[in-house]
Amino acid sequence: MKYLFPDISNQLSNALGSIPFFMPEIYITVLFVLVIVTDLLFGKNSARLCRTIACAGMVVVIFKDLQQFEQILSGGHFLFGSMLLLHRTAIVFKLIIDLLSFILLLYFEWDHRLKAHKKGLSDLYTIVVGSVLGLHLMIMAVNLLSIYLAIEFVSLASYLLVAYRSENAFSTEAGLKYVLFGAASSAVMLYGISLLYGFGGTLDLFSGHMAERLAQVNTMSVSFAIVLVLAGIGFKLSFVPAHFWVPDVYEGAATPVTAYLSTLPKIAAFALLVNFVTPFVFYDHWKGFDFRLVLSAIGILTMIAGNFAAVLQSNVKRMLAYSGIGHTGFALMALVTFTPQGLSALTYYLLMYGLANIAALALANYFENAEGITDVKDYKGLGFKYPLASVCFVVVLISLTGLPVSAGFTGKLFVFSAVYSIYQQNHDVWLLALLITGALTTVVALFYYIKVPLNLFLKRTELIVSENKWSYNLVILSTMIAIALIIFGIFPDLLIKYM
Amino acid sequence: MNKALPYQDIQTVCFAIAAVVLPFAAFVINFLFLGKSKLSGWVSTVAILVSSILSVIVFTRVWNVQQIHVKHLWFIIGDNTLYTGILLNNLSVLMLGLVSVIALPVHIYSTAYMKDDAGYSRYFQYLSFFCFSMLALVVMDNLILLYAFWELVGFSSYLLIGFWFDRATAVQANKKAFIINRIGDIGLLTAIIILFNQYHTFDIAQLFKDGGLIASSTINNGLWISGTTLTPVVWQYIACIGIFLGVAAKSAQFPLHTWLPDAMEGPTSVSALIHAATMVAAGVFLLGRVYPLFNEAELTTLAVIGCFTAFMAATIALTQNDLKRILAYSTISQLGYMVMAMGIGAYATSLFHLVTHAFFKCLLFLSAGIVIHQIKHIKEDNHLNIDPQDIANMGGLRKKLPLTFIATLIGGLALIGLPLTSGYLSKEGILVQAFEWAEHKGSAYMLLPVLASITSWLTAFYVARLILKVFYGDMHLLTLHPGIKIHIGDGGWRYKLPLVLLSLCCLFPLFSLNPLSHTQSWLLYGLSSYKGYTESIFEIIVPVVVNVLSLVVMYYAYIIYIKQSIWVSSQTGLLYRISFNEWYIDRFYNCVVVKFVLALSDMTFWFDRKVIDGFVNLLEKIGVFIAGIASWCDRYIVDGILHLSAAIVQAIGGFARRFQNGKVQYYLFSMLLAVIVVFILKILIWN
Amino acid sequence: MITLTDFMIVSAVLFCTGMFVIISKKNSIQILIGIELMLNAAILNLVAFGKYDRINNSGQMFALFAIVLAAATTAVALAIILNVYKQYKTIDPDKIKQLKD
Amino acid sequence: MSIVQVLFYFMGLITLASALTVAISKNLVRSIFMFFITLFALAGLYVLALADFVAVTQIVIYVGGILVLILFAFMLSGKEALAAAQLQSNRFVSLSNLPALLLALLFLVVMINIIFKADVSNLQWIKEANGVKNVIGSNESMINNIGINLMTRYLLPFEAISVLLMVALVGAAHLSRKEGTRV
Amino acid sequence: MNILTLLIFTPVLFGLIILLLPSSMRASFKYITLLATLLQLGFSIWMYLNFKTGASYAGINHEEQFQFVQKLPWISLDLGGAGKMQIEYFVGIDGISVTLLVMTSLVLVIAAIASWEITSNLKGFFALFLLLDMAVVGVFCALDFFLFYTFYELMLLPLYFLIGMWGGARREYAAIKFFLYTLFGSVFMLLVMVGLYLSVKDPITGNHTFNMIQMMNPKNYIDGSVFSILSHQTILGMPARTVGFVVLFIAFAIKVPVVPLHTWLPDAHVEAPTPVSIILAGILLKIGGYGIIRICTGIFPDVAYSGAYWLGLLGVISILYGAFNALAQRDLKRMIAYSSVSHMGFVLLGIASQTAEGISGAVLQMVSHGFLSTMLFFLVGVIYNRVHDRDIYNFRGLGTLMPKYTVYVMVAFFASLGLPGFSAFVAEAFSLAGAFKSHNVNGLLPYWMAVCGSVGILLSAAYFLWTLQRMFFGTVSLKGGDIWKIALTDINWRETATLLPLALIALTLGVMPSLVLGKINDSVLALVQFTQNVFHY
Repeated sequence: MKYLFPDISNQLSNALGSIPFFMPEIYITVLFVLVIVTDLLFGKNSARLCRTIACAGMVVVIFKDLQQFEQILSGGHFLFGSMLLLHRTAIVFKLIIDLLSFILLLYFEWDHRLKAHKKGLSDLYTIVVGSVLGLHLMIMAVNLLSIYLAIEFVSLASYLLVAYRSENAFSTEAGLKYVLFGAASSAVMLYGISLLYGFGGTLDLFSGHMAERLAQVNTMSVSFAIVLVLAGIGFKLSFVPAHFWVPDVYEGAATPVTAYLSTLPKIAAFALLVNFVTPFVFYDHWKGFDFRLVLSAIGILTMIAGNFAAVLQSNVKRMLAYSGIGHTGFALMALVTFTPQGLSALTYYLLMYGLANIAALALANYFENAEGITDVKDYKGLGFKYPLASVCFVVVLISLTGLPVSAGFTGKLFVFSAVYSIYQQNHDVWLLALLITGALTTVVALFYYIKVPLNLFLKRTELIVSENKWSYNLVILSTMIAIALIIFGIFPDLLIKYM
Repeated sequence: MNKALPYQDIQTVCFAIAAVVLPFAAFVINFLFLGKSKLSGWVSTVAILVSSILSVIVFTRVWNVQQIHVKHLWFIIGDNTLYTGILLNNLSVLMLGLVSVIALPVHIYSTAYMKDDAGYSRYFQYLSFFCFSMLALVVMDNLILLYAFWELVGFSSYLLIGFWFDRATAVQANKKAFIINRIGDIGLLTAIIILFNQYHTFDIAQLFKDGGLIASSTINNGLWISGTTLTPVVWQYIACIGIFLGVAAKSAQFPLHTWLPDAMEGPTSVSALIHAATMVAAGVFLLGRVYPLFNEAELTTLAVIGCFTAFMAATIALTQNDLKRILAYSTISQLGYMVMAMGIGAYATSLFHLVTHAFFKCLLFLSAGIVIHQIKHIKEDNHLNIDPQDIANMGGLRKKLPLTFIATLIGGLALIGLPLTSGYLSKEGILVQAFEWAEHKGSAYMLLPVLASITSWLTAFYVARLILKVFYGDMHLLTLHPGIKIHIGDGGWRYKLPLVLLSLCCLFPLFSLNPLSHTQSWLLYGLSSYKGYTESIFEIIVPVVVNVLSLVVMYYAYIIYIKQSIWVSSQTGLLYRISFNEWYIDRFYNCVVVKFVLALSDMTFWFDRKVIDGFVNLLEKIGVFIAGIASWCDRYIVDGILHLSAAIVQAIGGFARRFQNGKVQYYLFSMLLAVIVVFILKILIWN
Repeated sequence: MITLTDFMIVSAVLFCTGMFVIISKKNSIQILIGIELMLNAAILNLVAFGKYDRINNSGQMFALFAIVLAAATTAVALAIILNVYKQYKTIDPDKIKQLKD
Repeated sequence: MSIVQVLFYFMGLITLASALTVAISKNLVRSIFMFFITLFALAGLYVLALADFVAVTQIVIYVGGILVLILFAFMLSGKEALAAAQLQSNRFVSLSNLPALLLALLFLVVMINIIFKADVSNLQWIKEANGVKNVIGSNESMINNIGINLMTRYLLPFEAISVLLMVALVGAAHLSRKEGTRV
Repeated sequence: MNILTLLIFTPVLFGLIILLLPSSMRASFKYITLLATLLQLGFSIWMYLNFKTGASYAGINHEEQFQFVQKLPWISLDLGGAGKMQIEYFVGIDGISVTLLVMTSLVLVIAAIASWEITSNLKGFFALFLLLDMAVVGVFCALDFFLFYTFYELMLLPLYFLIGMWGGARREYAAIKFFLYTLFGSVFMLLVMVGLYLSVKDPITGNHTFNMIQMMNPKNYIDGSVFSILSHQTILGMPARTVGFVVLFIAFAIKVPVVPLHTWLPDAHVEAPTPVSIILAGILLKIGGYGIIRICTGIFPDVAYSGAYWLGLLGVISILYGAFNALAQRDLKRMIAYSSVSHMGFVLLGIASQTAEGISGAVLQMVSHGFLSTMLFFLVGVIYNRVHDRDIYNFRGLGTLMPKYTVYVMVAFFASLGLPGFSAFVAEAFSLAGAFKSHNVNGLLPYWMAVCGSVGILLSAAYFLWTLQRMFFGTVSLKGGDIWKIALTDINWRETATLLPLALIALTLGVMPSLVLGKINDSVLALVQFTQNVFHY
């Protein structure tokens, strides 16, 4: 007991010293408290107020994020006794997360079905704001404990969001599947973590001991542990083979929730994966578990499984779910370069994917609101009835496919060039396979993305005059995103120079 | 490139250009301004009149005087500069004159012949366009332009054959003509490309002049060498074959001759000009242009093919009943003569025959045109359902159409080659030289002149048959349809004048003062080095034998067709005097020769119809068949692969989707199984 | 002396048992129990190794956090299961499969 | 074989046996009860691993919290769930369980294999820990230590988890409450 | 303002105007479009007239020899260790592009006139049309690979919608097929483009660059990079440069289209509305040929050299296969579509020969085919608009009903089948001459290829004449009877105004090929020189 006393002051000053670097998260916590208090005080009718507070708060958080750039000019910072690592990429990721969650916070209410939820939306905002804290932690976590905690945090919030519409059978079913799958995955991951801890004797990934000690243990054992951990991360990233839950859950959840699930946790999980692999990949004597090989193989399989399975879908949300899986695979491609260039390509790609995917789901939501349709076959001829929304849909899908001139294309280009430049150095055949698969699946992606414009514009049908429950907000949101996608497509250096 | 030419020459060149361009101007005027007007005929006629006058002037200035070659930059491609220019030498001015002079009467004739046709103006547009192309063809100085006009001539022929485009047969015929001509064109084009590849120029003067590029190239060790270019010698043969294909298609040589008889679907005046006198002679002209290219063996092949064509066509002509078809086959036959003459080295004589043939064949066609026209009148007046071209319907027209009869007679005699006609001069020239050539080459080659002579007799026979059936005897129509009204005559001056003009041109004075000796024709001295072989006995024997036998054959024909009986004929002299043998010869004639010839004729005709045409049809069938296969491949294999890949995508997608059965435990199981199996596999592979 | 290997074997068997339960049982609550078994297997590992980490106490701390997180997850999961029961009148995951391809 | 070892094997045996019973039991109530035993036995194992505080937490949270929660849920889901639970196959090895069994065995084989391969007792860091006496003694209480660590080194997770629990609370309450009413 | 930039972006400007105008003014859209295209034509003619020729303006691999150049930094990113990414807005033209540009502008005017037939959803149609316009013009001007690719891909989408929304019965299938086919090619092109970009360094700035001209200079390649000539890298066991070439070639071959990558073409053509067919055949196919010349042979001259045999073979196969397929068609438009395959085969054959004659012939053939196929498709459109049928067997004797129309058909047909006097003749003759000559000059193509190619000319006569005979000649007999007879009126002034210039241009080019050859000759010679010299580095 005595041996810890001398350390206490050090530890405390460390914790206190970390707080200035932790301002955005503290603000989020405060925001969380504010929202929850509002929720409790004003009851279920407080949704609008909660939303306002949450959105305003997110803006502040974004400002706080921006301020952090100045703090890390001299390099990365370990916070709270190496629980977290704050560095440039993390801030960029946080900005992306905050920006997207800001959009999502705006968006939740515009879904007619979610809005009609009898129990009100104020709890939803509470959960979302809370989850943003989890996401921030996830991005910065470099300790096995903080990693696990952050993942659980986000998962828990996600379970709640998916099952949020408790009166809806689909939503609940999706929630059940999600929670069972998620909890099992996290159990598997925890077991992997426990093994890593056992073999390495520390939870701190960046302490320098971890990789060094693990390198001395039997590679098979270590590999097993890492595989189990990856399975857990894979659940969040939804890569093969941990992707099975994705379509069902995406379909079952309310559309804005799907938009949440398909972007935020995934993007944060990429940051987490980067943090997780970095100590191993950059440890010179690391042997045994070849991250590049495994992640490449997973990337290829994910691209194939996601894109090919999407071809057969006709439910728009399900289709976008599968395509999201495909995009994960593609982003993995950027990750396996393990270079700064690859990382910036990754962040750019993820941001563009996030924006486009939210817009796509928002538009799907729009049609769902307006016509009550979820199946792409029912989109027949609607392009003439809702021209702006349809054109936006096309633009967004172009970006998702990765055709010029859209931000999706430049993202793809950056990823390709990042991978290529590594390939040029080491001629790793896996990288080549990734490139080819990436190109090939782009064509396949067109197969299914094109169904939307095909039905919107090409198929003709007598227009059934129905009552239009127009949601202008959704159209405005997606139009803005679409315009942004095109502008970033033409002038990507507006953005990527910060990444 | 234009060196300072003397004023005189510049003028000559201008005349030549004007002669070529005038018909084109007429074409343009007719096309743009005289859509339906009857004036168009006269515009064309005047154009060709001026053109022919200018041509004659040019002819007199150039013939045996000089060679004029002017050229102007056309375009540059890569390192090659292409010029467009005209080359006026004896050959080209001869053709220039010939074409325009022949075209003139045909134009005049046409103004009358076509006057009731709805497409009158269109007809003259085409005709002028043809004249332009043909005239340009003969004066062009480079192969690529020669080829260009060569095709344009074919094109205008296509237009004219299909002039009555609402007739299915006409359209069929013009398509056939064009496609067969295209085969020849492709050959010619290939040849031109080969020559270009070999000599890097298209210039005819440079290529074919004495000591020109062709002359200075050699064939050595299987290589064709000229300058720095080495090509396997086979390409020299292919070039020759290509040119021959071009010649054969245009000049209707075996085996590409079948389009010509069908081409008679066009107006008769067109047949006269294009398919008898000018265009079909373009092949022979081309041979004349590129003559130095051919070597001994190739020439011999040419001779054999020409001879065979001549013989074959003549036998076919024996039994035809369609007036124009007989003439068409005779044209083929005569063209065969010319080609053969080229083959045996009788370059000049061949061209000589070309000229004479142009006149008399044109004359024959125009006469036939009148006959057909008149019969058509009868048909229309009496509402008969007959073929106006069938000679079986005719007969005894000599009194009704006296001028036509005389013209036909002159033309026919010239075709047979009887003395005093121009045909005699050129044809005997060919035969004599053929014999001399054969003697020179060896006895096996004797077959060629003999066959040619037989052809000559056959010619005599069918010409006699034609004239006798059409103009002698009784009108068969009257016997078939008694009581029909017949009001026919030679027609106005626009019919008569051309006939008279052409008839005059078919007689000997135009070509030689000595009606019996072909060697004295001025034409021959203007054309290349007529070397001739040693003065031989053939000079005398051949004309005599050939002509006498021709007369016999004609008489025989007379017996057959007018007296209707060979038995009768045997009583009237010649054969009767040698009684016993006479019988034998008669029988021989009857049983062997006539039957044989008839059978042969039937056979060759059958061969022509079934085998050669059949071959062409077969080619078409094969083409269509291949097209079918290609189309099938396209639909099922190439597209099939596309669909297959779509199916594969679906299959993989279906596989990936199979796991999505909605059971969360199954998902978990799949995931965990995948994790562990992959891990185990990896371990196994590691160790 | 209890070796670490002994602990790990117990935990491994426990883990596999939990895995068997989550895949084979036809009742969501039992599946949840299976998941808890797996978690406990991991916690056992952490605790066992935590013995050699006296200063940082990482193992034991992690175990504590894991237990708390497990509790939270279970609570949420049970809430969802109850909702499912309300909607479907069953908690057999095999029967709840409206969402599928 | 010391008493500690005997205790360990005993506890281990109980843990595994009860866990297996959970796995094969067709009766939901019985399996929940067996799970209860498992948790207790595990707590005993934790004690043997010198983690007394963890053991206590285990009992308090798991046995007191989770289990009760599960039982409540079980009760709330009513008779039908009970009946449905009874229906499932009783046999340990049945066709429908076979894949699960095989998978579990596969995992077990692999895990046993890697445990032995890893040779955990001779790990570098454990040797070092032994060397610097960074090992928890059998008579040491870790409670103080844990308390200090929780407030210093593990301050962040400690605070974060409070937010997490809040989220879970709000969410779970939202899900469970009746429509239109407040908790 | 740079004239090329003006040329490229004028249509977008007008497109925006159309988008902003209210739908009530839809009648004016076609005039706005026509105005835009006319303006473009004016610009391109001005450029043509002011285009300087001479060896010092040859272009190809010398940046300073291009004309009307505009070069602006566009995307410039610091990539840390990997240097800077240098993407420029870099446009300029040399002899090869200028003729194609004029051709393109003219075809676009025709297409705009042909758009009169569109009646539904005009705003969308003309906006997409003008977007497409920008993209195709941009492709011919771009000298930065990234820019090129951007324009290249940008064509896809408008075309997809133009075919898919205003097309015929099977338009969806055709549109998707077209889209997937071309995307398939271009996605892999993207990979090669990235590879090239990473292999090349701008010698002045030291950055990686997308500049095509610099990609042509072997000295700019980094040692050991994938596409470096010297380092002989391999991809999957194959020489990297070969792989790069093949991938790019496939991308362009799909556009050309080369057998067996052609099956999108008949479907797309048949289903597309007339203006789109015109653009497809008139311009899109040329982009393939242009790409092969500028990019495939420009950047990979060594592979183009060693692989010329296969290129030539594909060319010959296309010529014959396309012709045979044309012979088997019943649908007039389909037949013409296949004839395009056949005619574009000459382009490939000419390029493969790598002789001045061959390449000049190929470029001339592209220009010529641009006009002729436009004319052919317009002609089909005329008849289709009147009776909504295109089956060759359903018509007979149209010559009597529509004499003027028949004249134009004959002009178009005979010009297409290579009748001297029209542009196709010189083009095909010199493509073949080049192909034949190549054996003696550089030994690339065997003689027989040229000979086989010439058979294609024969076949083209067969199918065109057959169609003429079947549809236009003979006695009138229509499937639709008297209703058709009334509907089938002869061409009106607007159609005449479209067809006459085309016919005249085809004729003018045939008589004066120097209009094209004079402009391209220096570039072609430079290109030939360049490909020959590639081994001297």
